[in-house]
Amino acid sequence: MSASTLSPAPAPTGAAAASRGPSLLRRLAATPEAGVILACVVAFIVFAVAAPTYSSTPNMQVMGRDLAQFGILAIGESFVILTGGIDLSVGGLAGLSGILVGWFSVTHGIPAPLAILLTLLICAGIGYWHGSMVNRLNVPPFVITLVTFTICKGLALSITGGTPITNLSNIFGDLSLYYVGPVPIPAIIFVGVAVAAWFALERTYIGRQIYAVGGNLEAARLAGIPVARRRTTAYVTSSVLSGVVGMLIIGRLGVADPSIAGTGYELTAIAAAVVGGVSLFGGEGRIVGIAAGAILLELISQGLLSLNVNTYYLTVAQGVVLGVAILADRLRAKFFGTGRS
Amino acid sequence: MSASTLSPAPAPTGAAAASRGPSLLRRLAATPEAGVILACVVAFIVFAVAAPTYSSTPNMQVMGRDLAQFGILAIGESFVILTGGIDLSVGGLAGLSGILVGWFSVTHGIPAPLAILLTLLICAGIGYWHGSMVNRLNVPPFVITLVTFTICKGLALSITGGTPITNLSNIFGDLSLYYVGPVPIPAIIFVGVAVAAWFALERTYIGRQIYAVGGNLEAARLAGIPVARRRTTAYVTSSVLSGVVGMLIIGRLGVADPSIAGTGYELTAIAAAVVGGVSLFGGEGRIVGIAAGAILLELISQGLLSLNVNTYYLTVAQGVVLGVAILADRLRAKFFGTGRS
Amino acid sequence: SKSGGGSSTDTSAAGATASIAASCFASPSPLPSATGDALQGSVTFNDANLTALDNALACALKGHSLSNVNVAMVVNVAADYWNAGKTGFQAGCTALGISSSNCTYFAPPDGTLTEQDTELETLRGKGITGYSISAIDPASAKNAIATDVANGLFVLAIDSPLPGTDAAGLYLGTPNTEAGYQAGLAMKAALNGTGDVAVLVGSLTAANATERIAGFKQALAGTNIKVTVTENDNLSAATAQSDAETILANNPDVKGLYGVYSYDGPALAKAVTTAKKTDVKIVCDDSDPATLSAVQSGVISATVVQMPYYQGYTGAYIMAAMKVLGKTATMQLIQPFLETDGSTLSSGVGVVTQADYSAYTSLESQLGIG
Amino acid sequence: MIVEPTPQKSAPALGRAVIARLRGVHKTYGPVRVLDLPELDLYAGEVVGVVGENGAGKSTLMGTLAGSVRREGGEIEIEGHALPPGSTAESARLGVALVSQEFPLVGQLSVAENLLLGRRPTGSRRRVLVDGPAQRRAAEAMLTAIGLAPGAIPVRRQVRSLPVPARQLIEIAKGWGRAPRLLILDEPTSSLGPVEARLVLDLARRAADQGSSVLFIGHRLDEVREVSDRIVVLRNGRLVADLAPDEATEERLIREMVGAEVAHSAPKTFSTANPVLLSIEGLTAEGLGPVDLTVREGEILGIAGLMGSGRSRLIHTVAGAQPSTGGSMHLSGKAYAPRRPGDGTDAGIAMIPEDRKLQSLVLFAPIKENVTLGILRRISSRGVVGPRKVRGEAKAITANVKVRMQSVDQPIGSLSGGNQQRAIFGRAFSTSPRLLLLDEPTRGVDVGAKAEIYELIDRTVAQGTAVVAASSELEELLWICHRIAVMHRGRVAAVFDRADATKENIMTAAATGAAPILPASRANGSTS
Ligand SMILES: Nc1ncnc2c1ncn2[C@@H]1O[C@H](COP(=O)(O)OP(=O)(O)OP(=O)(O)O)[C@@H](O)[C@H]1O
Ligand SMILES: Nc1ncnc2c1ncn2[C@@H]1O[C@H](COP(=O)(O)OP(=O)(O)OP(=O)(O)O)[C@@H](O)[C@H]1O
Ligand SMILES: [Mg+2]
Ligand SMILES: [Mg+2]
Repeated sequence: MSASTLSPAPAPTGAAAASRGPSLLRRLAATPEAGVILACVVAFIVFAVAAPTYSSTPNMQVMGRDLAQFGILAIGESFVILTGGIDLSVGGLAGLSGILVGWFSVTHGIPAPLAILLTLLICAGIGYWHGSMVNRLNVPPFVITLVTFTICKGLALSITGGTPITNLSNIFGDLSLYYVGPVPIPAIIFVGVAVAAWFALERTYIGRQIYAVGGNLEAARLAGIPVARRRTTAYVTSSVLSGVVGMLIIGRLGVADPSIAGTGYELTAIAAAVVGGVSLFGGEGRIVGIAAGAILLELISQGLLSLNVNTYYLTVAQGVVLGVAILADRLRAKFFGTGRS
Repeated sequence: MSASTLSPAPAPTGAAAASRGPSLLRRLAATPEAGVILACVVAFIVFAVAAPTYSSTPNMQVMGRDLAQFGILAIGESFVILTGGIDLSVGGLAGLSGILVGWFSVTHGIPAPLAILLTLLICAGIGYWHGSMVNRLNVPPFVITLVTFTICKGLALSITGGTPITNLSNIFGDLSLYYVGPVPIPAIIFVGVAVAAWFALERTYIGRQIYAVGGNLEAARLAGIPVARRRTTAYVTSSVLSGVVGMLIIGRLGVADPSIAGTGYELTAIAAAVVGGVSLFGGEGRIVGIAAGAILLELISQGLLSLNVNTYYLTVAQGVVLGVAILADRLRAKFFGTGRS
Repeated sequence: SKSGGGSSTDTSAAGATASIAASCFASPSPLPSATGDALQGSVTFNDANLTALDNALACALKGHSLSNVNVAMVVNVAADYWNAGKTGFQAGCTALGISSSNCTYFAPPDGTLTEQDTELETLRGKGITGYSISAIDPASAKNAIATDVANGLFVLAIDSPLPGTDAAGLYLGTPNTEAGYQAGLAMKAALNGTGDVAVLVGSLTAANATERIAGFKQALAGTNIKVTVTENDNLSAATAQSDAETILANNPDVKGLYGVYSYDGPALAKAVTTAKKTDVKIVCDDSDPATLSAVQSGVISATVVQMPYYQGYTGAYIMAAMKVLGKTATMQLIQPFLETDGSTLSSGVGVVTQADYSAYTSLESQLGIG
Repeated sequence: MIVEPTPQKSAPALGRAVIARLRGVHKTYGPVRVLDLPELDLYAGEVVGVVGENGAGKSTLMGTLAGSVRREGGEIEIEGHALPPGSTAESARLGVALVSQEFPLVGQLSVAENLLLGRRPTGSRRRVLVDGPAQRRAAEAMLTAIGLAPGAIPVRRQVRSLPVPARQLIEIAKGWGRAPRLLILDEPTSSLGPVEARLVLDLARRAADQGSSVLFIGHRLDEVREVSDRIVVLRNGRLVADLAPDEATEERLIREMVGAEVAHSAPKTFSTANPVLLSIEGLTAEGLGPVDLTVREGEILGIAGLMGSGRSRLIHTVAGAQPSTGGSMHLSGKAYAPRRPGDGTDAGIAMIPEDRKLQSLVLFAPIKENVTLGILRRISSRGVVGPRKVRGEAKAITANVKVRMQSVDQPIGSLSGGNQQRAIFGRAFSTSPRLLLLDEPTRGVDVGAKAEIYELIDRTVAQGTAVVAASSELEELLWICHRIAVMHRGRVAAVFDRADATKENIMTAAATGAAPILPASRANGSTS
């Protein structure tokens, strides 16, 4: 016998056709993230035209600082969602980490850098705990992270007794209030985190394995991927990034306020990820989409504020605009793209 | 060539071992819902011993009324989760439906029964809309229901301008305030809804098909199951039950207050379902578990209130107790049952 | 675009101060005081004085262009309570002839710190000249206020003061502690001096909540009344009611309920009815319609009310004057009306009971906020 | 340029009613036309065999008939009624039943519910309410109707707790239970052992004898030839031959399928002096053992047995995918006690599990991601692995096993079943394993590719790799293995050397659990 009998498919026409055929535009329109990015552009233009202050530097700076908060949370959250899990604790943990770092540094006089380190270690520990529970005891991630969320919210309150911690070290304020050129530092941190996450997910074997774990757990396991470790990695990443966000928030506010834990960041983070094309079933979604999802949510909510939409209609308008953006994306996917199934 | 060669595997893990002759107890311990039910029993006993008022009739009545609220929401939510979706709108819609029914009947003078009907129809319409978007445009359920949630919350606020609607018809109050023997009517409604849902899911073709849709969409489609209709049914059920809950709440409260929409019932409802054994991936979970999940959450939060736990520690305690209950269940599943994977 | 900065304000102020006619200055009439052991209402607030101040400010502003005045009123949550404030603010702007686009009202839909913070940053981006704020968290506002004041913006504390910040100099509103104290007095009177009390509140972190509870406890000090339970309902009426029912079911000794947030009153009233414990006395805050009707029917013994209308109305006047006349001149006009602490411009505190229910409602309808 | 082949017609089935009439049916995916059928008629009372290489378009053709694939043009008539494209409901109504290669079953539901998915048990008067007893009765009847003993597959069990062959039989019973006019069997025997495969062949015959038309797709040509009244050959989506049974010799079929001759060689003998690679002593796991076995370097050890005899468990336990409860294993003399499959791969073991969809592939992910799963870590430098690297490796891997595809970027789920299997092989080979564990290795693989895979196995074995292959296909084991272990109820009933490994010996041991009397020196194989 000869291997040549297994003539390769005549299919190669496919590749040729692909390069022959569709315009760049069409191909762009077919990528799953195109819709969200396009929605961002459209939203920005519409709001900029409608509200003159929208595209002003100060307003863009506000958006940059906002993004740093829930954009980073969304990225961390996405790691977990990519493995097929969910992390409801991100908002609560962000709040708690702000309180902890304040408590350590102000109440207990630990030097700020040490307090930051300590807090991030605690966050990592919490992520590790999530991972272990999911791996060893098969606890649904929804439940275990909800437990953490509740405890974090409660701890933030009971540590402070409801009174915000003031006189924070300047480190935090500096981080949040300074600029590089016109760009606020938190926005730069966001970009840094996004690039790092993109690199980790797309360019390292660990990242690719995280996708595999979420895509088909059993297949990943049988292929020899240490699924437990990958899941734990995702939870730890999410928790540590929550911790970072907590510090950015207290820096911006100037006080460590326990109410942050209950703000509901987790929903926004998950929404940003899902809007950006992450599938809640795991294994699908890319950082560029997630970042665009976070940006879209921010553009919308900030845009409506700039337009001075009546408070009572603000929330309605937010919902409607988000709805329109999503439907436009889905229509695009229906007529152009393959998108996600 | 006898077909008997197809004898079932010699030791097909759980099932065969179970039929070999284990005690009833062991078999009970192996069912996925056993843990939650057991946790309910244990929680009740512990709290009843610790707080003498816990098992008093008035306190049980309060729990009954609470259960009616998020227990029914959890049941509706479960229909959607069983199809592999998620409905974040339940809390917002409950809030809005309370406002709407008040607005129709008080502000516009529509007779209360008509207002109720109208509101439930609107809820059904919203559920239908969710179903269509998911079926036709493939919008992620998380996003589309989040949009609805946001809009509902906003509408509740903008319809009322923040001012609760008073002078509601007695119908609502009557529903919530009267008793059959010592049992408050809402609790009876909860039991009724649970039994109806159990019946619908376990004993009707439509119910079984809902499981099939969530378990394997493609298989369901190929078997000729009207997948789109089943999903829509689930969303409509969820929305209508949200509407019912909204009315129970305003009946209990005596005013239609817009803050209800933002209470976060959706998380509690999903948590109850997941704690009760529903898989967020769809196709798995039973009403008895869901009801037990809702009951467990209520027993815990009410128990801690009965113990007059310091407010500042209340949330922490809630998280810890829930965590302990879940871990106990998972340990049971690990050592006894097959449980849910 | 630098003209909005501090220096130009100062120069215009210097010129303006001289031009304020002496006839514009006004002086206050004495504040009514409500103390005593019997439960008695009071619904006169500080209306007369604030009206006099408004007139003085209007008089001084006469002839000045208000076209570069761009002010905002930022409150702490979108709730019924603030509807009157919004009405007052808009009425104030209209009366002064400030266009509605230069007159932004914002209430955070969820009442969170981040919402408020983001809105403030957004307003700065829009080039406002001043804002009044009911800070969700005064401590967290400190840095931002310092920056704003340095940039020439005028910041007016309303609803709750901003001690320790650059906006500490003037506060328009009722000290929360004082309001809580009034509630405590009402409770003391309602319970005849003995019994356990439970407190329901929508937040354990917001300053207005913690200060009110502190004032409430202060009024009860030395009596046989003890606060045995405090429950957080997380800004939800439904949770408040369920919690209240639970408290009543589990604490037979609780004879009084104090509801701090506006929706707490109706929730408590309903809970008491549901539990058939009509002997339990309720004192609450704010003037939700359902609260008022429960006051009228006697289910609620008393509700402590403020006059957010004037926080909006007079607030608009003050912010306009600060921009146009300058700080020194404006403060000269306000000075006579301040409390003894030298910074508080009281918007008054009222206590509505069954007896003065109709007096209060007629005042409301007169202001167009019923 | 492509020379359009002229299909050869077998004698028309004179006087028989036409069940299905296809005219000009075609389908393209992307730029590739995967199906293009000018004309095909299916008659009542005949079994039409359909053969073709992996990706030739067989399943696509079946899909257009069943409505699960939306055809892009052409007409289909079922007994005179026009069939609209892409409607499974309409196809079902007109009497088309597809037993899919993919077993679309709902794992969480019971066997009975799956068998009656989307319909009610006949005779039940309940329209809305589920009639549990009637459903179970109907399900049992459906299973016995295809020749299974009552209770062979418990109808109350959740489908996901059942092994692949049982799922295949359920899927067949489901199709049969619809009393179809056109029964389509897409590789129905590929996961079945000889006993169950026989059931299915009889069933196909029975359906035809009752006046239905049957389409039988298969890669086991002897089966296809035995059961079919005529055989059509697909190549690149076109019908290239339509042969009567006497014309359809195995050589002819293969020539039509691949356009050339295929022959596969028997394995090279290996030296029994090779060092022992894997030794298993008293290994137990749930439902398995105790098992004692040894495999030498360069050896191919087959694992035979009936369904549920523990072949998969053995493979899984060795791979570390199922926890062992006792005994020990040694790899090249070193103790080997895997706790997870990762330990297995680290020790140089690669496994190909039996269920592609559930155990091997991330269906929606591109081919390149799937085939590089096992070597991601190795091909990365300092943890970094660039897309070009992944693409390159993926191209090499897929070329090695000749995956027929458009590009490595397409989702692996869009490959035909056989090509998915090839890709999985590529992945296993890519790790250069010392020990290759195969569970139903050539399920759904066409003859040509099978030969290719055997060749690949031979090649790796020649380099000293040891192979353990569990298969339901006895011929395959007999062909490729040096030794065959037969399992019965979780234990090794007998181990046969190549010389003693006859169908009869193996079947006896598999069915009875007793080793046939052999010369004592060889009774336990050459293990010691
Ligand atoms: N959804 C899809 N998207 C893209 N290509 C597809 C899709 N489904 C099938 N194909 C392609 O169509 C061709 C025919 O596939 P088909 O499944 O019909 O092959 P087959 O003859 O059944 O092969 P096998 O014997 O391996 O099952 C293959 O090249 C396959 O890659
Ligand atoms: N306790 C277990 N833990 C992990 N996997 C298991 C367990 N029991 C069975 N399996 C796996 O489930 C699958 C099906 O089990 P089943 O008993 O039908 O297979 P088997 O005994 O290996 O049969 P066959 O000989 O037909 O392969 C196998 O892949 C087996 O490895
Ligand atoms: Mg096929
Ligand atoms: Mg097997």
